[in-house]
Amino acid sequence: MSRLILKRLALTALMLLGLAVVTFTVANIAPGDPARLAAGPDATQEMVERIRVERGLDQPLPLRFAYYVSDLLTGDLGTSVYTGRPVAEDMATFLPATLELVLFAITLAIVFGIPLGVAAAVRQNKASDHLIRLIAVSGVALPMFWLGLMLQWYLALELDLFPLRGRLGVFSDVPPTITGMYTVDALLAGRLDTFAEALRHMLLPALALSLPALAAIIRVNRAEMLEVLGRDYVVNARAQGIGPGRIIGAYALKNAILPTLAMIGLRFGWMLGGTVLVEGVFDFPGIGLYAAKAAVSSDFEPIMAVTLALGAAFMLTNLVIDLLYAALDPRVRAQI
Amino acid sequence: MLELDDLRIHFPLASGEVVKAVDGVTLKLAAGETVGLVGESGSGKSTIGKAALGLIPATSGAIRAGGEDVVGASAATLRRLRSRAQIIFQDPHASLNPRMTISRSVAEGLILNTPLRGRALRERVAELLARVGLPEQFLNRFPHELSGGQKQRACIARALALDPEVLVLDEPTSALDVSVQAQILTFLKELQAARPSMTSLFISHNLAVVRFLCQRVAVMYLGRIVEEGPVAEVFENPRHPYTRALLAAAPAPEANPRAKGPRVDYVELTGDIPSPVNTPPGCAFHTRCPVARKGICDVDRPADLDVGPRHRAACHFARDLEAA
Amino acid sequence: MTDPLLSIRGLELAFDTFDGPYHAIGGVTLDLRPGEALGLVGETGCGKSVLTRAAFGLLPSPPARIVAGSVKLAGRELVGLPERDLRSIRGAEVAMIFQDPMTYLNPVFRVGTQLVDAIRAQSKGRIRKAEAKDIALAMLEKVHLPNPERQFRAYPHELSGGMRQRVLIAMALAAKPRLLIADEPTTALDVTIQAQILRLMGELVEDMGLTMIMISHDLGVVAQVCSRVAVMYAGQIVEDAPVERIFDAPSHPYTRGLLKALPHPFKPADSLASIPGSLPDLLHPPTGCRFAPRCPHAGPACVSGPVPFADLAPGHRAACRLHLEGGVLGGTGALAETA
Amino acid sequence: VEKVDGKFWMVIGGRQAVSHVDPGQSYDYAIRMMTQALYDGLVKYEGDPPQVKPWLAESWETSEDGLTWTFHLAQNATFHNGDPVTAEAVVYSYQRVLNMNEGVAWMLSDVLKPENIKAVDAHTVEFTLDRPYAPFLSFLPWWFVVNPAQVEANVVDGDFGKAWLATNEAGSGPYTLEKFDQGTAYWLKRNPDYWKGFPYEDDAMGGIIYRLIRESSSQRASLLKGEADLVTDLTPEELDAVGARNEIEITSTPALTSFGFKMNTQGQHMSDVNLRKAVAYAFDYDSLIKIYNGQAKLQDSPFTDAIRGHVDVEGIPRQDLEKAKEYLAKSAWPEGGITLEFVYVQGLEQQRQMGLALLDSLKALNIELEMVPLTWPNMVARAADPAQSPDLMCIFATPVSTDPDAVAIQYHPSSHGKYYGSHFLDDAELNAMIMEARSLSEWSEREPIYAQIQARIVELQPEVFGMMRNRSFAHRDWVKGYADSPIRMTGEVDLYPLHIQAP
Amino acid sequence: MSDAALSAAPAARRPMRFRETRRMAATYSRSISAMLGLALVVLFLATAAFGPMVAPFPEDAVGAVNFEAKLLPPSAEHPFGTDQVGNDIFSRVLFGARTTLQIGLTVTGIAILIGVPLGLIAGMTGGWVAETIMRVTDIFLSIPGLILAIAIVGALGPGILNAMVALSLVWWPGYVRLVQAKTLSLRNEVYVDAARALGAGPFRILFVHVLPNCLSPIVVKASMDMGMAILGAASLGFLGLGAQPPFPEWGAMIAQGRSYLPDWWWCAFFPGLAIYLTVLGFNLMGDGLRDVLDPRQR
Ligand SMILES: Nc1ncnc2c1ncn2[C@@H]1O[C@H](COP(=O)(O)OP(=O)(O)OP(=O)(O)O)[C@@H](O)[C@H]1O
Ligand SMILES: Nc1ncnc2c1ncn2[C@@H]1O[C@H](COP(=O)(O)OP(=O)(O)OP(=O)(O)O)[C@@H](O)[C@H]1O
Ligand SMILES: [Mg+2]
Ligand SMILES: [Mg+2]
Ligand code: NI
Repeated sequence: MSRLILKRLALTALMLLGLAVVTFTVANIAPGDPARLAAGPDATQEMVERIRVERGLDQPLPLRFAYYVSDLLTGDLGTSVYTGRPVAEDMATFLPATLELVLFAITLAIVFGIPLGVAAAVRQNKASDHLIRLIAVSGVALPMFWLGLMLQWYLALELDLFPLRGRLGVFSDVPPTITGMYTVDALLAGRLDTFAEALRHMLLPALALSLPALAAIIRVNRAEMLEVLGRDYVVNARAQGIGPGRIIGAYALKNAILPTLAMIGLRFGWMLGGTVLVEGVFDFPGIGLYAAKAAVSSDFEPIMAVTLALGAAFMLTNLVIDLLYAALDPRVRAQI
Repeated sequence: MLELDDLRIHFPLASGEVVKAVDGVTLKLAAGETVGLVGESGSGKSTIGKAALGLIPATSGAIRAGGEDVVGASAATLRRLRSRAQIIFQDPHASLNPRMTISRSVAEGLILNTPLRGRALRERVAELLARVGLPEQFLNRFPHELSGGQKQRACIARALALDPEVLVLDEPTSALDVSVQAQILTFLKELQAARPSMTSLFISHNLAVVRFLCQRVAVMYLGRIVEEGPVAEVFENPRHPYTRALLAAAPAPEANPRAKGPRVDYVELTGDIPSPVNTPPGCAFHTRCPVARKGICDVDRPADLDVGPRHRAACHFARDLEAA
Repeated sequence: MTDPLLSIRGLELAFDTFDGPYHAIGGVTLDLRPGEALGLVGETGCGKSVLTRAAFGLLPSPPARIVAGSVKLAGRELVGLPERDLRSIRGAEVAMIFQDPMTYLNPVFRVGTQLVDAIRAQSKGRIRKAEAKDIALAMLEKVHLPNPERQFRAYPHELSGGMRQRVLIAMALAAKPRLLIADEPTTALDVTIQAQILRLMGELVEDMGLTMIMISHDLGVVAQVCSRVAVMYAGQIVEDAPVERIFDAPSHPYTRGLLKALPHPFKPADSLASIPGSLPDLLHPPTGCRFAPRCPHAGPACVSGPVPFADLAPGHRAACRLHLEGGVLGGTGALAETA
Repeated sequence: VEKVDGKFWMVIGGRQAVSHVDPGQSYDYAIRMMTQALYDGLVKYEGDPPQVKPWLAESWETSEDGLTWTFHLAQNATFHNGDPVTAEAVVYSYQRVLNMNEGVAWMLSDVLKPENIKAVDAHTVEFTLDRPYAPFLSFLPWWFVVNPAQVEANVVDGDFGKAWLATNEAGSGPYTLEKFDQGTAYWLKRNPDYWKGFPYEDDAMGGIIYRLIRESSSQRASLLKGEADLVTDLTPEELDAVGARNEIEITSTPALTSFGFKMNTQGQHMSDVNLRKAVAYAFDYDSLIKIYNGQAKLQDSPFTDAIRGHVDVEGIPRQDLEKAKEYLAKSAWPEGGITLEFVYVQGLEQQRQMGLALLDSLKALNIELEMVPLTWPNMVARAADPAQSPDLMCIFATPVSTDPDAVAIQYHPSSHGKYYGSHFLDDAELNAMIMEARSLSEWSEREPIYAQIQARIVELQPEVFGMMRNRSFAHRDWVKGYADSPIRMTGEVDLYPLHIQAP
Repeated sequence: MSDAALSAAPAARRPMRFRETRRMAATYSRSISAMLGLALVVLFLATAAFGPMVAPFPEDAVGAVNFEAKLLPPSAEHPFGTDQVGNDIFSRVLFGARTTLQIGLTVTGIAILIGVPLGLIAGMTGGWVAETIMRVTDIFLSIPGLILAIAIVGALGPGILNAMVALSLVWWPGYVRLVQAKTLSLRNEVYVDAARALGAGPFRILFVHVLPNCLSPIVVKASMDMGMAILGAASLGFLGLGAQPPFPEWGAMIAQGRSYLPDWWWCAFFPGLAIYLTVLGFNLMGDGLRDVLDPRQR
């Protein structure tokens, strides 16, 4: 088991290297002059040249890639032109916020998606099934940034039910940083009011973010449930006189949850990407907003770092999903 | 016409283990002969059938089919082989491309191996299909519009299109109902009569069908042939305990099952077939064998013993069992 | 005579499909007395599985729809019974085992869990977990599963096909049901394993006094376990007789055709007779005898209307006009001539 | 607004993150706003028109030859940690910036050597310039004094204390840094013991939070909900909408910033002065005013109104299609039929609208416009090279001083390569006038030259002269003391006089 | 040969192929949601085709300004109101359909052109070639597509062409996965073995036996992807990285309209609605097609 994890981690590292090649290539097809960008608008030509040499931009590309990777390994992700700070510091500030938001959003999606999927499958072709499926299709089709805007303006501004933006109210004290996730830190510090406030701030962005995932989970779970409910072992369970509660809740669900799990892993990654859109709408200071701002400022080092970080997060998620798979499915476990 | 000489086919698994699907099989089919290959599921029957046509590479040993060396054959040799040896598979539904009409599927071999085209091709296909009892109206149908028996006929037509000298039939009737099976078996029997030079390897696990159609039979267990001989000989006077168990287990349509065959007192087997990944040492059958003896069967791999005219059995006690 | 345990009267069932109602079962009447082991044979698609499942409400509805008829279990009407009541009958009074032991066990639950669940469900929760486990282990012993303690904790994929079928049998019989329905329990198994399972079932029928319906399309299999055989064709029962009479005095042309089509492992034959033609289209079932289009003896009377059963001997009936109109064919008659 | 410990904390909602608070490193409006509040300079700009006011320096004098500048420091000025602000500290601060050669260093680096800054005594500093440089004083408000003791204590590897100063302060200003919460909020605590005192009596003012609100719609919503007390950068429409409310006041004052479509006078098309004139006469100038809902005024000179020596230049183009066509007829493309590249800052909505207006106007000349939005850094990069610089480029340029030289120099070849020099204008006559005017120290001598310079620039038409956009802010009515000055950068607010009057 | 009775086929149902198509069409049309999807897609295609002809203010879509009429609420003259430079939003939305269609077709088209051949190669060959293709695919699949697209557009510079290139570059791996998996399973089909036994070479197997049987899932995925690509392009547009003015692109229109919420809600509302309905249409249609073409899949 642990050998498998090690093998997978090694594979992940290899994939990350590949990803670094991709991002590095992308960043270096940029037409702009990175030294010029870093020097700032008022810089003189000497300043630009100095920065070029300082950053090794005068070196040939393969060498620069080697430098880039060795810097990565020492945790040096470069400097952001846009914030003027080391990217590693920026990431440390923004990544926990995004992780917190995305974890919350995926939790919402799972908590609502699975029961809705099951309900739709059990009541196939009844009114409630159609309603749930409508939600599901809409969830995929709604542009999440637009939905976010509409939610923001209606629920936050018109009805004043939720905070508009940000992670906490202006005057709420940020809980002492342990994980960087406000809700967790607030709980660790025993501050329930801060916890509730942080949660309230996350609700709308998480809602906008989770809708596509919710939709996907409903769809997959419904389809899987339908399929599993028609399987022979369910027929057998029914023939044994086992009640529908246990058949649906345990016998069928445990089988149906496996493909759903894969979908959740995939969606988690997409959600990380979606933060680029949603964090901007809700002015939520996370990595997505950071990436979006960096992108419109042609600020490449942050984008590369974000891409790598999200790639790593995504791969780790999939590793976790695979382990969960093994935990739930003895056939998979047997192959490990 | 078809010769297998100490054939071994091993499949390496992702886990590093090796499935010994075929593990030292020697079998010779004379021209015009129909030989049955029986054995339990997973014993390696299909693997042999596919290897005979070069569809699976052999690990070691030799295969000669229609006068061509199949193992390590060049592309050109293999191409020549295609028109000399053909195969019919178990599941007729799966062996027809769902997007091709029946006539298109049957024409495939002709297009690939003969210069026939256009009208001539169409006429030849129609003729072939008529020969297996599929009239004109089926020509442009798709597989799912045909019944299982009709599909299997189409498959036979496809295999016969090239007038093969060797025909491998891999359980051609086991997916079919008895009444349809009877149609196909009858047809095959007539085919034997109509083409006396054609050699067939008939794979099946249905002993009754083998008895009906074959002149000789080989019994496989875990990748090896345990007994081989003329059909009547093997059925009436089996010399390997596995063959005996197989015969004892064969259900016969009789009101009193006890009265079904000449030898009813064979011991039924207990336990399951071992996995082909770790085949037992010595005689692969010793884990289930009623007559196995410690120190012999679990150590020595039995050699083929001649127990009658063209009748051999791979059991240490094959000669002793005669009496039973 | 004892009262029948299961009594099916004129059961008709249709599937609503895109092309219209598909009349899968067309008026089946069947009685089963306690202690009988009935073999239900017929070709693929003739409705064997559907018939048994329909009787106990195991078919999805829609598309399945019972058009007419009644099913009584020990005098109690099952057609139209709500799912709740049917559930209490299933498992406890009627148990089932199925064709493919690979797919009838839930792959992600331990064998023991599934056994205990089934036993508790069959007892309607009266049995506690620990008790259920004891019963389960006893049952596993009874079906000759080697090392029951270990298999109890195993997952289905760790068991071989034969072992799984034994588990399923144990599961079905744990509650000592009055009726066991075995739907091709050995089709997916190898011959040597099949023989083991069949012997086990024969043993159980004798020891436990089971009443059983065993579905198969192999007359040879049925012959080994059953005392009575019903032959189905296109959704109808065409002949129903004690097992010896089916082989010795087959009376319906279809039964005869079936027997003639079977090769025998120990009685080599030079030729087999096959039944020409194919199954009727049950979207538009023929009026009258459904076998008539393929029957060598069919006359205009055969297609004119429903064919009633003719009693040929005690417990032997066949639905064919030949036997009604003065028994022209009697023993082996016309069919022998064509063979 | 919120009361913390009985004191008011004012929330300013701004769009730009504060990347650091070091007065010696790079600057933008957010950084400048913070450093202005945390630190003091020798002098400070205030008022409209902006004037250089004594600050740490109570008085100063210049030598006859204009080379030596002597400043006398206030006696009572202290750093936040209690150290007195001495001449040594001033010398240290200036030398630090010049040696680092970053941020504001460019303003003085070619006239002032680090070693030519001397502390005459504890409260007197002397600067000796390499050559007479009239605008010298006008740059000093952007040079702030740091506490050498604190900075030196935090120097790591000879980094001039940059790392530490990025998120800590060592100043003497009216505010101290309470909390630096990167990417979210920056807390400034009022220093009640500020050596210079405050322009208001009220002691209830606790501090100011600069809160990052990245979208104008969120800024507006925050203002309406009372989450923010003062916001920057609203769109003209938003200003109108919020201004209509009683509890919100908007301020709108002319800025020093000029705006124009810079034309690449060394480019393929725009090297033709007739084409430049044609474009200038074709443009619908009124649209600029409409885009800003009236909160703007057309430029009548390359120099904006607040620049010293500004004159209205006669004949500065206004829309006149007749004339435009006349000029076009004289150009190399009398029939039009060309496509011009128009580059603007991606995401700046008003610039996009201006582009659309120009596109619409040029249809009359049968000239097409290709609108290319670029990120600001990319725009700067393209502007650096005459071969790459686009035909037209949208440029807001805010001079750092009101001295006319700060604007005039933009039209001198020494500005080539800078974003405001993207016209690559190189006119011998103009160049000579600019160089002469900056070397003179008597205003009376400089003034007429600058009038000529303005006329000459208009004649050369290196850009379509645009408008002066008002600096607009919206705040709740309880925010008092807001005083604007055209010299400030786009979203910059002088925090010193701001306070809250109990609502 | 033996029995003439063998030929007694089930009563021939006449035109078999046609019947199959009819059954599919009927199955499809029985689903309300699939028909709704079809209707939306048809409406969208019609808008793309004829929208520019019926737009009341066609010049507004190509960069006219009319500050007198700015930010007017929806009315009979301007059904969707006007925007900040006085352009008729209805006209711009109509024109936007064409842009959107162009993006959807290009992105899906390029993705298929790259992804399908690679998937076929990976599925058919095995060995290091397949391994390389699949690993590269995995790398691309390991990053959220939007982020990679943003990075690429960021590098190439914003613009509709670059946005399409970027989206195509992140879209193809999905097809490689799909086609490779499908090819692998088809390659092991019995009928492929049968064809090999008849002497069919790898190319014949590929083009005659494998590719045609891959088509259904590709068609289904492509129809879903049309919607998803449109959504992706709108997202880039929203971030300011997509189509540039005066090009009417829905995502960019939302981004511009965003500053005018809520008082001038129509600026952002209608383009968003257009995106929603279009993507919804393609998704519903894809679902419907899947039910018809690929009933075993989800
Ligand atoms: N491509 C393969 N890779 C790995 N193992 C294989 C492969 N093909 C066959 N095997 C294994 O080889 C053994 C023999 O398989 P084969 O299909 O020849 O059996 P068989 O006798 O035809 O069985 P059946 O009666 O079920 O058709 C089995 O254990 C099977 O799992
Ligand atoms: N859910 C369903 N919808 C429509 N038709 C069905 C359905 N289930 C079964 N049928 C049809 O009912 C007929 C009888 O099926 P059934 O499963 O009873 O056959 P069987 O006799 O058990 O065959 P086998 O020997 O293959 O198991 C078949 O023609 C089948 O196609
Ligand atoms: Mg096989
Ligand atoms: Mg069945
Ligand atoms: Ni089919």
